[in-house]
Amino acid sequence: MRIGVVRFPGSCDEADAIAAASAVAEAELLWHGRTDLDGVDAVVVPGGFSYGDYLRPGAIARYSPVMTAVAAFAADGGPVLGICNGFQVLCEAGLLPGALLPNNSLRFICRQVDLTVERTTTPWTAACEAGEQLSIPSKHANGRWYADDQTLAQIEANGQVVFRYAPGQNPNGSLADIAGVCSEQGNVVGLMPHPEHAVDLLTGSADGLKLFASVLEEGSSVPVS
Amino acid sequence: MSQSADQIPGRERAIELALTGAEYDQIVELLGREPNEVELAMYSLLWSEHCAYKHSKKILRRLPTEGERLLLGVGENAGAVEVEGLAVAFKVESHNHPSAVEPFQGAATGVGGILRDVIALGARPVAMLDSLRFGYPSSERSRWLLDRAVAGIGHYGNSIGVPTVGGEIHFDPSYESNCLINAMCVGIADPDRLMRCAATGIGNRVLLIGALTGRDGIGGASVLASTELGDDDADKRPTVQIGDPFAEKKVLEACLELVDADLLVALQDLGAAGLTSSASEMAAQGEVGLDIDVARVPLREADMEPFEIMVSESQERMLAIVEPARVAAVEQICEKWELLCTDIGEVTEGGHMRIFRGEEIVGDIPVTTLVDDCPLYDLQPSPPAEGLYPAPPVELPETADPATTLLALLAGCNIASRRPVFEQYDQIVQARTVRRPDEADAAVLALEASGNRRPAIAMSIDGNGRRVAADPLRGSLDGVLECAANLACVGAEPLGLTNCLNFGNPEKPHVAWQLVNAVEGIAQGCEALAIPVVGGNVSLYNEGPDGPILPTPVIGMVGELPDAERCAGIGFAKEGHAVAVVGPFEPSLVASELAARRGRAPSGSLPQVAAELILAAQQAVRDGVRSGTILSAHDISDGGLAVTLAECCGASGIGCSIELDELTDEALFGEAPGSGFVISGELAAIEAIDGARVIGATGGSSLTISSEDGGFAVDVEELHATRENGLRPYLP
Amino acid sequence: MKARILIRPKQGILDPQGQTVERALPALGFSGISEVSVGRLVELEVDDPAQLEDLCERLLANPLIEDFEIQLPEG
Amino acid sequence: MKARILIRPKQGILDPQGQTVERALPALGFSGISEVSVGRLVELEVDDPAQLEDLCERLLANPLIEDFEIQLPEG
Ligand SMILES: Nc1ncnc2c1ncn2[C@@H]1O[C@H](COP(=O)(O)OP(=O)(O)O)[C@@H](O)[C@H]1O
Ligand SMILES: [Mg+2]
Repeated sequence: MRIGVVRFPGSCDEADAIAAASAVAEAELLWHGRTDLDGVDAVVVPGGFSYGDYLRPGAIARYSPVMTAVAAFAADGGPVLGICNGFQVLCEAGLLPGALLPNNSLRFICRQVDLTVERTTTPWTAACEAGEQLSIPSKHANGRWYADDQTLAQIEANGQVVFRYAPGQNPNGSLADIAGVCSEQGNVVGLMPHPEHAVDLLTGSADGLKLFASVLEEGSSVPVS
Repeated sequence: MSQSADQIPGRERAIELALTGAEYDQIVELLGREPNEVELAMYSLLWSEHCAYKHSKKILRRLPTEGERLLLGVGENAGAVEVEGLAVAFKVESHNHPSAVEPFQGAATGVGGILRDVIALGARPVAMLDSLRFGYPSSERSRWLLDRAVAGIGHYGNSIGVPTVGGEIHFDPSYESNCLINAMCVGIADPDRLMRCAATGIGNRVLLIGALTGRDGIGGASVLASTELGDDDADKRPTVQIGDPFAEKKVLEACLELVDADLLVALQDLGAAGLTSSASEMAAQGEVGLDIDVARVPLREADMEPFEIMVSESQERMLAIVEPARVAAVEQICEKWELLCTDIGEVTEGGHMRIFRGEEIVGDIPVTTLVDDCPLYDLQPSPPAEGLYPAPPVELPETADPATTLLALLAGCNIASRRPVFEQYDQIVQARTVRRPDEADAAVLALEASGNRRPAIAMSIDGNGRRVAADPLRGSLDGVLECAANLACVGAEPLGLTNCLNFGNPEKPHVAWQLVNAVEGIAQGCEALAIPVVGGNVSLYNEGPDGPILPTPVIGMVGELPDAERCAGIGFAKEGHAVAVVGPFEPSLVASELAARRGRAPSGSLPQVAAELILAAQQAVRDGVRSGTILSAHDISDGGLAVTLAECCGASGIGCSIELDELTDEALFGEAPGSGFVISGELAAIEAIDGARVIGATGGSSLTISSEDGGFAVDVEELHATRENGLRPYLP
Repeated sequence: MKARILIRPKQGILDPQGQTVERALPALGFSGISEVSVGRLVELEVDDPAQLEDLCERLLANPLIEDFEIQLPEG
Repeated sequence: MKARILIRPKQGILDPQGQTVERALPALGFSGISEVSVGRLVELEVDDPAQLEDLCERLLANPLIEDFEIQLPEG
């Protein structure tokens, strides 16, 4: 299994995503200018400040050549994980529902939060238990997930909510405490907190490893028909 | 020389540019003629306090700059020490005056500037720390400065992917009109690839990499950095520079790629005084000349004059010396990162800095006259006849009982948790952060991002202006020892320090006296610890209408520890552990936080404890932490023993019962930074530590402190909440 | 020609920036100000303004959360 | 009455947002667009528009680095 980690100008967490992915598989960087995915089996769109977050986070990066390839890969059922800025990019690209608005506090907030796993039938949560809590750091200024009422109802009904902030821990004002969602097919997952920063007890928690381990689980990378 | 004679600006213009008449005469003598506009602009900047260290260079010679582990020292863009076969580079720098004018951009570009100093070594920045000073937060202006400066630091550091892992903030009325914004950057490099700034190789090309050059900060270095801020601040405003962390991120990645590919001869950031200072420093270090063609510099505004191009302080630019055959390869990497890379000149023989506009020579200066010949001034130190600093307002009555006093201190702006600040910083990117803010006295970072994660570095930044005001020499010495104490608490051994000397107007005898003694104190601290000063920065003229700031030497220290899995935290590890004090701790209320709250000016004599005794205690703590016998360690600093114990309880949620000989103000709230620690662990192991005095045990849900005559208890949750919420109102 | 694009948060979406401004007003001595909303202003030189609609939809605004308005010089 | 305030980066001051957007355009297939600047748009209800100048200087804009323009409904 090879996991590709996209790198845009302004990406910051790509090296950490590579290190996290390397714990379970082979990992390589995918430069934003390339038009193919080098045959990888799964894609991580990492955190950071692609294009400085200028205009809107993810607004410019979503038009990188590599994102066309990521969209095609996603349409084929390939597993894609967007973390933080990567989540913003995937929402801007329309691969995930909703949008990410400035935190209610209008401040960047970096703190460890507990996430409840709401859905385990995705390639990135297959190794988790339903209802399990993961301790994972969250750090962003634009993480308030938003969708209109109808979309929200639909997403809840379809089981597209993958992670919620544990009660009382929503750091940004996201609707319904939503921390991460998936595509209708379930193969594209995005979340604001950073599982790649929770892969070693030495630095606080290893709970995030489960997301990367999930993609190895049998069947998880098989296209969902 | 083919320069238009009508451009001779003369002596008056020189004085407008903050040179003295005598300095102008000296320039004329050195050149053998009058300088033209371009040349005068260049002299005025390089001969400014900011660049030439006119008032501090002589005394800085007192600082020890040699050390066994030193790889790169004073004179380069940043210093570096060796750890486990890697180079750890670090430096602290101030951005005080720009931040007083526009705190968000001032602080942001301060971070950007110190990052570039570390990038210039070919090191990857792995951590930022910051040291901030403001007036009391009861002042609206101070709250605004705090809010915006913190946001600016976060904006830049977060966006560029460098964690901010530590720092400190103090509030004192003396900083009301002169806030201090000092930022420290730590980077890691391959020692064999460390870049120097010396331009060498006649015929090599000079490449300007990064952002377009605009009119940013023109005159900034001389106008902003070398004069006191007065009422006419508004006039200085157009010089505000905007930081673009996205551009710097690309500069960072491109430069590291260039260094990795071994394509560069030398590298240097553009900081204060822009191209002028970078180019002449590179030329001076390499003992060569440089030809620079300003017509080739890519501009943001079309109609810039040569002198403007030479002194522009546009951010996010680097200067590289490259062999002609490698220019194409350099250009290719810059293009990949969507960065401008422009060949603007070449390395020449003869030691002249020649500025061209196309074919026309618009300036020609012997490099040494720019860099080495600026007159250095002797200070006229003399102690002040009476206290320089007025008594602060009374906020806490002398009659308050100990529990009330303790809670008031914990809620106070100088002791309350900095969480509302550091939560605005990414503390964890790059996956090295083993100890985050508020978890331990020093930040701890794994040296390797992957692989063997045990070898680690620790870092801390510290300064205590009140104590330095009371006794510049001892206060500064204690400042160095306190920084080392922070490292000892996580089991780290100091390797080197960097410092930023933030003082008032050095031409005033009492400020000169503070400065000279502070440098002596730092030097003695270095000698005691046997570590060098690897670099630093000086920020003078921090004075407002009400007088100088507290003398504020800020110390940044880096140390090493063998095993990141054994670095104690502040919080008690377990119930039923013994709690002990280690060290020759002689608590005093002089210049303490309690004294300030009670409205006392910072004066009186500080305890003069022998440095050997302090170092022995630090060694005992370090050894105990490393061996795993000490499971929590916290140095006793602001607020004294009671506050330290409260923090140990709050960080863990575990209470403790303490028995002291007496419950005097000195015993509970007296300070002697660097010299005392609260530690905990198994009783037998703690008792075996040389010099440890067991004072109680952990357990329960309150902090109970008693003596024969009585005592008091406060609930741990209340202690914790009080400390956590102290700053919140100011950063909602 | 010079074009101006006004981008505003969609009705009904919480606008903490606008709220923060509103909350700060009384302390600064302002009264009688309400319904503050904060959006983005993009100005540019464009040869062919027919492209702008597309530019706004694809890049400058996010239709899920923002409305836009294109202003061209009169005449 | 409804008022609109346009806040833009001052002439000569670096506008990293505008620069970055401008550089991204060719890749999206847009051409003939230049001098992109990104600023802020504030809209509000105000009883007494005479206050607005002061409001902009003190709160809405940062006069060191931004210019502002107040637009009121005609008539
Ligand atoms: N307080 C100090 N202690 C030791 N070295 C210092 C101090 N202040 C400045 N220096 C050294 O003087 C040199 C010039 O400093 P500076 O002008 O700040 O460098 P740069 O232009 O690279 O930022 C540097 O090598 C710096 O480390
Ligand atoms: Mg430098």
